[in-house]
Amino acid sequence: MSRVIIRQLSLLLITLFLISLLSFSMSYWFPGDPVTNASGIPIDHPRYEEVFEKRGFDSNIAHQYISYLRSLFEGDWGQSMQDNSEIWDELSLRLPATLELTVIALAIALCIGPPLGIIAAKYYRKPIDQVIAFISLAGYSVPVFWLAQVTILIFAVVLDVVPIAGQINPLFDVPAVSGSILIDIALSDIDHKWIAFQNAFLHIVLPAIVLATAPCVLLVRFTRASAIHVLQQKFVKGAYARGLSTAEVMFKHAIPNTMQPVTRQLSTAFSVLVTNVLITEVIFSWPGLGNWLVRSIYERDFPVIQHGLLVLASIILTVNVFANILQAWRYPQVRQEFYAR
Amino acid sequence: MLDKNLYYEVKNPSPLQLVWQDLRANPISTATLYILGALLIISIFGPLLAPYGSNEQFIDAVSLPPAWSDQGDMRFLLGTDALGRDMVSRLMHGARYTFGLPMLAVIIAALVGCSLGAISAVNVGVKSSTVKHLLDVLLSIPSLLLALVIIAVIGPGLSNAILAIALVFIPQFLHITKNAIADEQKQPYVLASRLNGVDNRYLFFSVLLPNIIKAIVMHLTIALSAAILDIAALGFLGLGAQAPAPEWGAMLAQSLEVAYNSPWVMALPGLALFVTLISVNILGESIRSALDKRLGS
Amino acid sequence: MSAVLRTENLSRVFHHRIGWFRTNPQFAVKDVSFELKAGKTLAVMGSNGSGKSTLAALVGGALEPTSGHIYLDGSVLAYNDMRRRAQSIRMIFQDAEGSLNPNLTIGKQLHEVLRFNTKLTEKQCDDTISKTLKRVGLLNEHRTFYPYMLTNGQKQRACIARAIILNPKVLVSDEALATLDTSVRAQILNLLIDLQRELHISYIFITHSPEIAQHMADEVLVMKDGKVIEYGETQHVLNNPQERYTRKLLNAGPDLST
Amino acid sequence: MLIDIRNLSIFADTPQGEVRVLDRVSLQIAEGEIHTLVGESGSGKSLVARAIMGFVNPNWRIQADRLWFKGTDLLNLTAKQRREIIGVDIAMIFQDAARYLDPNTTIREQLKEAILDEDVKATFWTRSKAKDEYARNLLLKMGVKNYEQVLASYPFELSDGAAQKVMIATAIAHRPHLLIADEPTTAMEPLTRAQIYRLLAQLHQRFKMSILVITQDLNTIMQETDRITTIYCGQIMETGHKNTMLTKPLHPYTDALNYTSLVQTENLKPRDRLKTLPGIEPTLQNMPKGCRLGPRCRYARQNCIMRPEITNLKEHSYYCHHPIREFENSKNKGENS
Amino acid sequence: NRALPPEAEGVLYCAEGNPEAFNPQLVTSGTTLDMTSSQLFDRLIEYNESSREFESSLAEHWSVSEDNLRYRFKLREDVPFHSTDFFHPTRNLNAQDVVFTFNRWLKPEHPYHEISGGQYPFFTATRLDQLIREVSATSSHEVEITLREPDSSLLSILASSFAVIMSAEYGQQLLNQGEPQQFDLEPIGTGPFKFSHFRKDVALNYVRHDEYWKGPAASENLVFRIAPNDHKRMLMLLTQDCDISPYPPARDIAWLDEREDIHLQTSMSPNTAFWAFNTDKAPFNDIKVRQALAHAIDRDALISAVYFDHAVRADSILPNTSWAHSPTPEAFRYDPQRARELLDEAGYGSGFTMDVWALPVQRAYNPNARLMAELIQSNLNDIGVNVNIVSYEWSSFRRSLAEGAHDSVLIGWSADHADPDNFFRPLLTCAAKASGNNRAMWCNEIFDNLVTNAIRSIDRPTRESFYHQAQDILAQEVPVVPLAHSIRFQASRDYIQGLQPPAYGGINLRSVSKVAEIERGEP
Ligand SMILES: Nc1ncnc2c1ncn2[C@@H]1O[C@H](COP(=O)(O)OP(=O)(O)OP(=O)(O)O)[C@@H](O)[C@H]1O
Ligand SMILES: Nc1ncnc2c1ncn2[C@@H]1O[C@H](COP(=O)(O)OP(=O)(O)OP(=O)(O)O)[C@@H](O)[C@H]1O
Ligand SMILES: [Mg+2]
Ligand SMILES: [Mg+2]
Repeated sequence: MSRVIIRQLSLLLITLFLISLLSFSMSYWFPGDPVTNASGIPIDHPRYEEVFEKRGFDSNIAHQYISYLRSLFEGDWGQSMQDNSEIWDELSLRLPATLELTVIALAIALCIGPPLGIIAAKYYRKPIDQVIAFISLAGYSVPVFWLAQVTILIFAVVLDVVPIAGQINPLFDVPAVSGSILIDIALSDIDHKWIAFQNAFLHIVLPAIVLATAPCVLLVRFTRASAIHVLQQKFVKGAYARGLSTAEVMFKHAIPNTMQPVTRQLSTAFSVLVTNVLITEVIFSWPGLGNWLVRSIYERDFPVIQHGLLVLASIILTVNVFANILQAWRYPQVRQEFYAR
Repeated sequence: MLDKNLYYEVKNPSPLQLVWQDLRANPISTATLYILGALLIISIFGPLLAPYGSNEQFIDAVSLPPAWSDQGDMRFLLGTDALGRDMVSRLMHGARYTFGLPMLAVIIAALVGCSLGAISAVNVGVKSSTVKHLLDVLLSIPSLLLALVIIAVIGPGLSNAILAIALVFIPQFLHITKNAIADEQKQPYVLASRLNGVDNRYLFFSVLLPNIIKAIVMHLTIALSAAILDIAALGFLGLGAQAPAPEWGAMLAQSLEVAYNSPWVMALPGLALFVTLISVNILGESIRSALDKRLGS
Repeated sequence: MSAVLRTENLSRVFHHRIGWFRTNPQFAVKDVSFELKAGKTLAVMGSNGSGKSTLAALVGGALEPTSGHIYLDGSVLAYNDMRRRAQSIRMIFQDAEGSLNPNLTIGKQLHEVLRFNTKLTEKQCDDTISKTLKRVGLLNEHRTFYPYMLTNGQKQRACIARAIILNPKVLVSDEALATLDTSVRAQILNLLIDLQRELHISYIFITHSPEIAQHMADEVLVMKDGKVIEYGETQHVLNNPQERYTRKLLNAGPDLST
Repeated sequence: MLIDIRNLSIFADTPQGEVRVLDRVSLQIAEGEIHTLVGESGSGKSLVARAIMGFVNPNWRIQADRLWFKGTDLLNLTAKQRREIIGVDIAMIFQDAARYLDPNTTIREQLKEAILDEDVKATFWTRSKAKDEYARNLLLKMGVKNYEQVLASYPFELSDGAAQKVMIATAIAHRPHLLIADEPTTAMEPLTRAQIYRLLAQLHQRFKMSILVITQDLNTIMQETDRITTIYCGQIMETGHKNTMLTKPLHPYTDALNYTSLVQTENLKPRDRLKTLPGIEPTLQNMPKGCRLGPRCRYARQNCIMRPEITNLKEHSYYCHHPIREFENSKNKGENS
Repeated sequence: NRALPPEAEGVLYCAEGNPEAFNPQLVTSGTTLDMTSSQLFDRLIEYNESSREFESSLAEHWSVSEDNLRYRFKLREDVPFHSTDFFHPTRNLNAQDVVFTFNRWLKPEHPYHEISGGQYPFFTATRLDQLIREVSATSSHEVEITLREPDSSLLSILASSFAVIMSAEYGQQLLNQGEPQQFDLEPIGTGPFKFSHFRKDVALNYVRHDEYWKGPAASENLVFRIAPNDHKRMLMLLTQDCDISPYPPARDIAWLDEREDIHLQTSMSPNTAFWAFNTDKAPFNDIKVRQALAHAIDRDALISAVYFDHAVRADSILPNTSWAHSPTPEAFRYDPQRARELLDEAGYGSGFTMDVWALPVQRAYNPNARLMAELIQSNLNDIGVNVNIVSYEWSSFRRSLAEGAHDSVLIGWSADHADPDNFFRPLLTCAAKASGNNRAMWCNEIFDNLVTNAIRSIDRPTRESFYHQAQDILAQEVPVVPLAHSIRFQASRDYIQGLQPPAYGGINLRSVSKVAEIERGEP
């Protein structure tokens, strides 16, 4: 197992290296001055010369890359070209907000998707399966931005059960410490934390559900396909032949085996989630990374784009690797495969 | 002899023909075929078929509901938007942006990607597994994000978005083709053909290609669905098609502000997008199950 | 009569990765030499992993030997001399299903062989195909069939047709009969026997079954861990095996008396 | 009679309509006997076993006069009752054992699952330990010496032979009365194959267990079996004691099975042509009417398009209009067809 | 389900964007003024719209010297500054604070002059930095402003939202701490609300300044939520995520008005939407082209489609409410035929392609510039001119505008103070071009002279005649095409009380509060 972990982590390092290289070269691809693109300091700024040197632009490209990495690790991520705010500071507030939404949505998707998939597979070709299969296909075909709007119209405007923007009613005097609202409430010293939690919950429900839809239906589809395959496997028959009851067979053998390919697909579901979080945040005015990134692309705020993409890609890759490790940890056969590689 | 051959040919469908027959036998997938066919025709000839121009404004007919409602006007079957533009015409023009162009992008990406994949698979052989795995990992970055990177570099706009989408899908097809060929080359019948002393051309076109079609076709539908969604999402975010282009995602974005007053302006592009996507997805699903049934998985 | 096929110290090494950079070389076949005369049959026996399939692949041209030579009619047969090999040494695989291209008709697959190895006209090709199909007990109609339309036995016949259509000198069969039903197996065996009589083909039979070796082979070669441990006349080897390993192999069959 | 099956028919759903996969199969297995069911691929052997185990595809129709196990009709039981019988009294082992074991669970857990609480006399908290002990003993009985290692491994880490032994261990964990072995050794190496059959024979002797062996090839279990039944295309052809079946079969199909297998054919010289059944077996959709062997049978006449009724002799029964008479039987041996 | 605990009670105001800074001196956008000026700060004097008179504020009274060059202001003595986590004032407002505040933009050697960019657009545009010779404290609570020449708009400017007074003590404290840039980020003022915290793109929180000299504000908390999208703001108003929303979308006004739970307030606040051509660029440096484009657009259609008729057609840059208004409708008449002729004459008969920049946010003067741009696009298409619509985020949009990157832009102006001068000098003079506020990049000496003369004269008839001449030049030269004077709307929930109708730059929210219980008849 440790070998798998080491191998996966080294792979992660290599891919992160590639991603950093990509991110680094972006400042050259973007139109304009690479120093400005990387640091957000305009050419006519008094600090330009200093940054120019600090980032190794007086030297060769390798040196520039190393300086770039050093800046990354020092937390000197440059500043936004648009409002001159420090990217690192902004990011450290926005990333937790995005992660909060993502994690909750992923949790919802995980709680609903796989069980539905397994139920569908258990009743393969029965009406219940057909309903689930159709819903998942339909859910897969609804663009998230449309879904978000429709749900806003229904649940917020017409039914008036949830608010439509932001993390919490800003009248709650919750200072942004971590960026994740639930944590911030917990950290804050306001008197009515419980009411604040309720309020924050109401704010996050709708975006989280909208965001969870795509990965959820994806998981339904993956799980269903996997479970149909597993239920046809001989070892299921073998388990019945050992005299196990249906429930035992399902929970001890069929479901764990079904989840084997599904854990690998977790990273796919996660990357769908990340794609959609960009859009969802824009629609729900969620003060997260996606919202910021989209606007920055719109405004060609290159330092933000560069670092925002770096962070998102790194997160996806990390999740990918951890899904692999998780899978290898739980499934010996997979471990074997990883060894063989 | 030739006649006889012909006769038998009719009687003995090839596995790929069988897949096609299965597809046609299923009413739902047939329906999606018709829908997609119609969309294709509209994408190509939409501007000729549409009753009005996409940006033709009827100042006297602003925000008309669809024709069947009380305030509707028979001239505008699905109503008009806030600028008095005919929804039917806009949707028909938009099919080109939201369905036609992504399809073109995917097809081009497939052609380029598959050729490159085939070349690298046949010439270089199967690369080291680490490189392959690395590619696997990098490809797990969602296509929209990659498209965003490209757009960030080359700037927003429809043509840039299409370019970005095409570029994003090339490596996917390359990867798929390369893997499929690598897998295929392990098959005994490929070995058998090689032992027959066939040349590389024959090996590729007659032996490998028909057998990797499955993987490619399956990925085509997946990629098409993703490409449509991406183009619409980019349009929605204002990074793809720019107003007043009747791209469905951009239309949707613009329609939001009137969603409360004239819901049809928002509902229609969304519905069009939904129908298109679900058709592509159902077709993909049907192709997959037909292929699995006929060619094994 | 001189040997059609002779191998000299044929070896094949596989490298098993054990670390990032280290590999562990393993001889799948080591220094195997044998001779095969025209119209004769050699049976190769051995337990799992003893290198039988690797040997077959080496002789059939599917693998490149690490060292050693194969002589065909007395002259060295180079690994990449596909043309000559295709015309003289043909293989039949265990997995008949897998070794037929699912997307080509049987006729086209037979035609492929002719197209790349002969200069026959279309008409002649056609006739050859009909003749060969008939010879292996299939009908002319079968040429327009796709593999999925055939039964297991018919597929194996199609494979044999593909193998013999060029009138090869040597036919290598890697456990080609193991998965067949007894009655089909008998039919195929009959077919092979007939072919050998008519066309004077030499066979190399990879098999687990002593009965088949007994029935078909003139000589038997027993392998263990890639090496030849016994090689000789069938009767001689089967009736008084020298090695314990061989004895175990032979007795393993139906005998439950112990 | 341990098992008593009368006129079991199974109808399968196919795109071409319903087809009769098993055609009025009757089979009796006595207590304590080893019974062998022989037939070629696709003849329905496994289906008979699955019918007993209750694993038939739920969309398929089953019809039988009786399907008795120790006097209870299995067909009339609920799924739950049936599972109780199967869990306790009937066990089955399969050809590629490794695939019938959950690849992601250790052998230890799977083996322990098969052990009933009644098998070990232990309180709740010592139960797991007791089952562990029991599992070790089981493997020892199977002749597995490195049992600890085997218990800790996953199915894909085992060799074919070892996996099959584990399979058998799980099957006999609670001493079933009937063990069904469905082609337990095909495509296995001869060395391992021998071991497995030896093991089955031992079990039979030691626990007086009845065993139904299903195989394609008669020779493999010749020594141990008591009775043999031959089946072709879903129809039972002949049942009888192994000696009768081997030396004096009355049914042309049994005869054919004998002469096509190389071993039993005496005075067969190397490189002689073998006698074979002409033609190929029909596909499911195009089964011949009546006796399904008809088109391939040397003795077939007009009336073979009617299904022959069973003919019961002493300890022997067959379904044939034109059984081979004994003299003809011996005379034909070894000749080419 | 949206109950708030008592200490979180307050008023939610949905703003259209982030504040650029918390110092009105530094900014021009109405958004920032709304959020900062009247909430955090006070001015020396105020302008009373109803009486059209100047009133005392921080200055109890003031006097003007005979030569109209010296203005003397007597300050109140009871005005405390905000006391917050980051600053505890030791004294009340005095003359030092006024001098400190004025010198910041007046004197380049002032320690804060260069902080936050060193640009003071309003004061540059109104040329106040040129006009004022000196600001000095004549006693602890009296300041004197000395002018270089007489100027009739000084009081108007001092009463505008930009001329707020800040704390010299706070400035000194930050200098001592070595972080002067905090001055414009964590503001200290004398106004009714204190700065609490701000999160970009999310919200700006204020709390009540209990010692406010006019008496404490009605609401304990005041929060500005940032919601750039007007549709979103409207929905937030419906879902009670906002209590007050400025600039509700014009298309929704009609039915918002019908709703019981929403109150609409209107005012004819003096503003003009216009279409400015970058006269530095070809072909817009050609008067004929500009005239042609002016004739090519159907302004009445724009007004009905974009403003839903909640605006009047503008026939001059100066709003029709101003006493100096002199309409020149003929110059901007819709006449595509004439437009084509003019283009022909200018040598652009075959048309050309141009960018129309559409301001990306909703402003009082233009609720939907994009939509307007699309209509103009189709209008211009008729005379063979191709239009690309350009639009991006507000602050970078403005930055690029100031640099003159545009061909033409749809933008507008809301008056900062009551004087007609406010529509000329800040917008169209050469000085405004230098300060980056002249969207037309237009510089005309005759025009400049006219407006300068107008400001130097004190009596109204003289000024009026100067302004009429100036408007005639604009009609002839067409650096900008005036489009509309809109009616400004402001929507609020019915439980909000004390809300004033929107006024000249900067809304005052001091008296706004929520009503605890609201009686509402069944709908
Ligand atoms: N492609 C390969 N790569 C690495 N090792 C291989 C490869 N093919 C075979 N080997 C190794 O070579 C040895 C011989 O294998 P081979 O398949 O020839 O045995 P075999 O006698 O045919 O066995 P079986 O009876 O199971 O078919 C085995 O140990 C196997 O692991
Ligand atoms: N799932 C299925 N769908 C359709 N037909 C089936 C299915 N399973 C079995 N059959 C058919 O039922 C018949 C009997 O199958 P069965 O598996 O019992 O044969 P068998 O004698 O065990 O063959 P083998 O020796 O290959 O295991 C076969 O003809 C097969 O085609
Ligand atoms: Mg082998
Ligand atoms: Mg079977």
